[in-house]
Amino acid sequence: MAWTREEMAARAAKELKDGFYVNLGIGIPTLVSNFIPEGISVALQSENGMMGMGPFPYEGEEDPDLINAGKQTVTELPITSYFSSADSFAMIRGGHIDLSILGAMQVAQNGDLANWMIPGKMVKGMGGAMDLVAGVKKVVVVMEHEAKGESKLLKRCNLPLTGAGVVDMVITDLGVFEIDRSGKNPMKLIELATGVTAEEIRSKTDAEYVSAL
Amino acid sequence: MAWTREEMAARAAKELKDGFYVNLGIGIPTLVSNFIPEGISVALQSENGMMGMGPFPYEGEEDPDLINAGKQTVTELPITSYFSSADSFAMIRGGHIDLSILGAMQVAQNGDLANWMIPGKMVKGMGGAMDLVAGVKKVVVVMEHEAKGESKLLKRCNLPLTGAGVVDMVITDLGVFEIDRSGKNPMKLIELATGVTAEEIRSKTDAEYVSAL
Amino acid sequence: MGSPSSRKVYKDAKSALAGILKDDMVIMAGGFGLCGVAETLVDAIKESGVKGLTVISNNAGVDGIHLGKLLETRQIKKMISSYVGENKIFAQQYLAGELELEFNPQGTLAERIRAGGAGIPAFYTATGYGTVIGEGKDVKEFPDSPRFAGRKYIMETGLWADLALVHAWKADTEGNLVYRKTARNFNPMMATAATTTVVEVEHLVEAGEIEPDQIHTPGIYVNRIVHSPDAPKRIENRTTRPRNA
Amino acid sequence: MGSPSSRKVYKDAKSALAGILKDDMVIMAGGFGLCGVAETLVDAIKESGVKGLTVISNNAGVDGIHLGKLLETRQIKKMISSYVGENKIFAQQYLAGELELEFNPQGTLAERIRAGGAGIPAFYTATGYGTVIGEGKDVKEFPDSPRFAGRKYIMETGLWADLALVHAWKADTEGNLVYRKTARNFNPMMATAATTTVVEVEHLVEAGEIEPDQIHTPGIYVNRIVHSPDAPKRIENRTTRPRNA
Repeated sequence: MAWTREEMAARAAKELKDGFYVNLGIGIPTLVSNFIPEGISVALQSENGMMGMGPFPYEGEEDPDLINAGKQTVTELPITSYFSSADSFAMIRGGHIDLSILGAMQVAQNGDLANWMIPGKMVKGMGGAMDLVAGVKKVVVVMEHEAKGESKLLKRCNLPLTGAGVVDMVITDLGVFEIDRSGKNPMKLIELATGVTAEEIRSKTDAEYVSAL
Repeated sequence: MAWTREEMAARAAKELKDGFYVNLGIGIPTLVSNFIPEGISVALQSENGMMGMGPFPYEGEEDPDLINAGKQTVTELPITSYFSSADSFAMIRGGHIDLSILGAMQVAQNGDLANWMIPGKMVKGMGGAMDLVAGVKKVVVVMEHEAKGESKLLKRCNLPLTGAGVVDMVITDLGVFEIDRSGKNPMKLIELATGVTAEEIRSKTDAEYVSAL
Repeated sequence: MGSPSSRKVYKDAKSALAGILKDDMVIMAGGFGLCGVAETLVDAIKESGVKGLTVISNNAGVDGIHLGKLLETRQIKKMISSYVGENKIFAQQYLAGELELEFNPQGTLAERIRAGGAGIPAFYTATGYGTVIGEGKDVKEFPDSPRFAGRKYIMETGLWADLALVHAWKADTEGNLVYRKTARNFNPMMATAATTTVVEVEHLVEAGEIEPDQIHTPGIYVNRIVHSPDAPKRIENRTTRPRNA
Repeated sequence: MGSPSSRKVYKDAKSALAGILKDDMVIMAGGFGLCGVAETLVDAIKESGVKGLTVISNNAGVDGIHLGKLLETRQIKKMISSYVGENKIFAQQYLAGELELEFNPQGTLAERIRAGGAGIPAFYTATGYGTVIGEGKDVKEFPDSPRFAGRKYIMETGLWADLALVHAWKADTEGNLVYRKTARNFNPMMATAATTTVVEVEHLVEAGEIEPDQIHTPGIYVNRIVHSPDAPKRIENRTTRPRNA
């Protein structure tokens, strides 16, 4: 037993607070927008130059001038504004976005994050990921706990980093961890996924952490 | 005999070329806009955030939201655009303005310019002058040749500098000088004002220069 | 005002500044001369009596108007400006050693604010190199740059304030802003470079009523909005030309 | 077109690029994916046969479209980009060592272009510190900054090109530009950071027909304009939702 992708997204959505400005990465993070709690209003930023991103358009209403960072057609909302890529990353780098939720290949117990390249494979590029993890106030990673039977939560990342000491929280299919970027406190396990035991997580995690259940 | 303020402004206007984007300082430089040659179209920048500055408004049509860098009411033209101070000085610092015409207290033969402070007197500030002289492609100074019987064209400025090696041309009431900012060539006297002799200029100039009349 | 974002709208300048003001804070004040200044917010700061302020503003107001009011009451400890020529009280306090003053070239000031808001701790500029402004600052050359080789540049740092006072022509309830003509000036950068940004607006509309391509400042930068349709708009140097007969 | 500025208007992409193109030049190409790209200008570059190009562009087009065309003809020597995922020819040429590639984080790329246009030879950013992007770059701390103390920053340099290719929604004959929605992206900065800026526009109007407060790029940055009302606008990932019955 463990969380499904949707359950992981729903858990991530609990990190949203009313009035937050949020950037969601590709994959499971995109699903988070389906689980925004009742009474909570957030604005979604798309780093290609849009604040206040709306849902996909109805068929026939796609606009080639209106896409998100995944190059998907989207729509605008009453709160929407557009700006240049320089202004968009000024917003990101400047610490104005409250929360970024993104996927990862590896996260280390000190908050290091790797999600952009695997040596020996063709590298597509980091896009805006390095800017987001370096600039956004709170960075939440949503990922599977293991890949091919190997823990993705590590003592140290062995893949090239996207950012050093940048992750505040990791939500996996098995549970939720908090990381203190400053390094003053160890990584903490704060929550178990449905039907998962603390022992199961301990056995599947390479990183060192303390339990705060 | 020498040039009047208007004649100095008219001489400075000959440096304008069709299509130029130009910033004019306060004082005699402002008069230059009255002498723009026939068939020449230039756009005037105001560093508080406007390209394409028009003339003063008709009485009763003043707009408190529409002023120039001297805080005077002005008007807009069909070519006008507005932008922030950051964008305005990005334009200036980035080398996009073709020509700046401004006044000076002192100019040295190496292109050093002093026009913003006199030690011991209350200093009002440099405003945008340091940015303009550092950033604009060509800098033309228009000033009286002497102040209280002392040459303002010097071997070295003794007032605090606005910019080091920034002046390309000096137009005084007595004549016109060219300066090679790179320092490879000496300052050159290239023109005499009406009724002024080379000897008169020589006797009234502290700076070293060669004649290229 | 039923939209979720209308929580950003405050009923007056005093309430919009409530809980924010404290002695010795750093405040950015938009405007160029008296054009595009948030005068009703400055009035509320005067009334609050907060003191020891460091104020980042291109100019220092004129006597009895805008920042001139805070100089009269000696609430300002230090100004960071490019030009302070229109203010006698300023000169008096400065010459008496009662007021600190840091001059920045106007473009450097604008860029320092923009940098602070954009997460850029420092940048290089040729402005001020070889002058007193460059003294004591890091100097760097860029010999490999096709554009920037052959000159020397000084390092200038990004600015950040506790509070930014912004004047805009129009806001929607989300805080999206539009400025008018040269009243834009320093306002857009200052809106991005402070822990709290409070905006005085002439016109307040519902979210969705401003064309999203025409928004100058996205609402993310705006924390509090006051609708001040009667905020004074003054002309410092009224210059006109005669009508042809 | 009787205004003095109509000299900026060229009849087609070929004539707008005449006299500018040369082998081994540096070109900036606006757009994000295929959104807001100046495809008619790229077509004209392809036809010209100019080669050895260094292209600064967030993406590298897709196979057979936009920059993908210049990859097919091997006119590009080097790309400076943040993401090149949609291009098989790119991958082939890169893996064969025929194409140089410099990855920049997207925000660093955007800011390097903005800096180049703004006369800023270099700036500091936390982006990429501690990663391969930071290797070999100057590192600096700002312990005295209330905003920036406690982290490490790397120095990134300003970019400048011989030619910028820009796509805008609307231009007037002075070259004042307006972009539409997310087609704005990299276009405004690139317009400021090249010796010559050539713009493909969907709509061309007389000077004075665009509200001056709504101009995104002032005409000073624009050297040549081509009116291309039929320039292709493509959708890379068409995503829709069902209508409720």
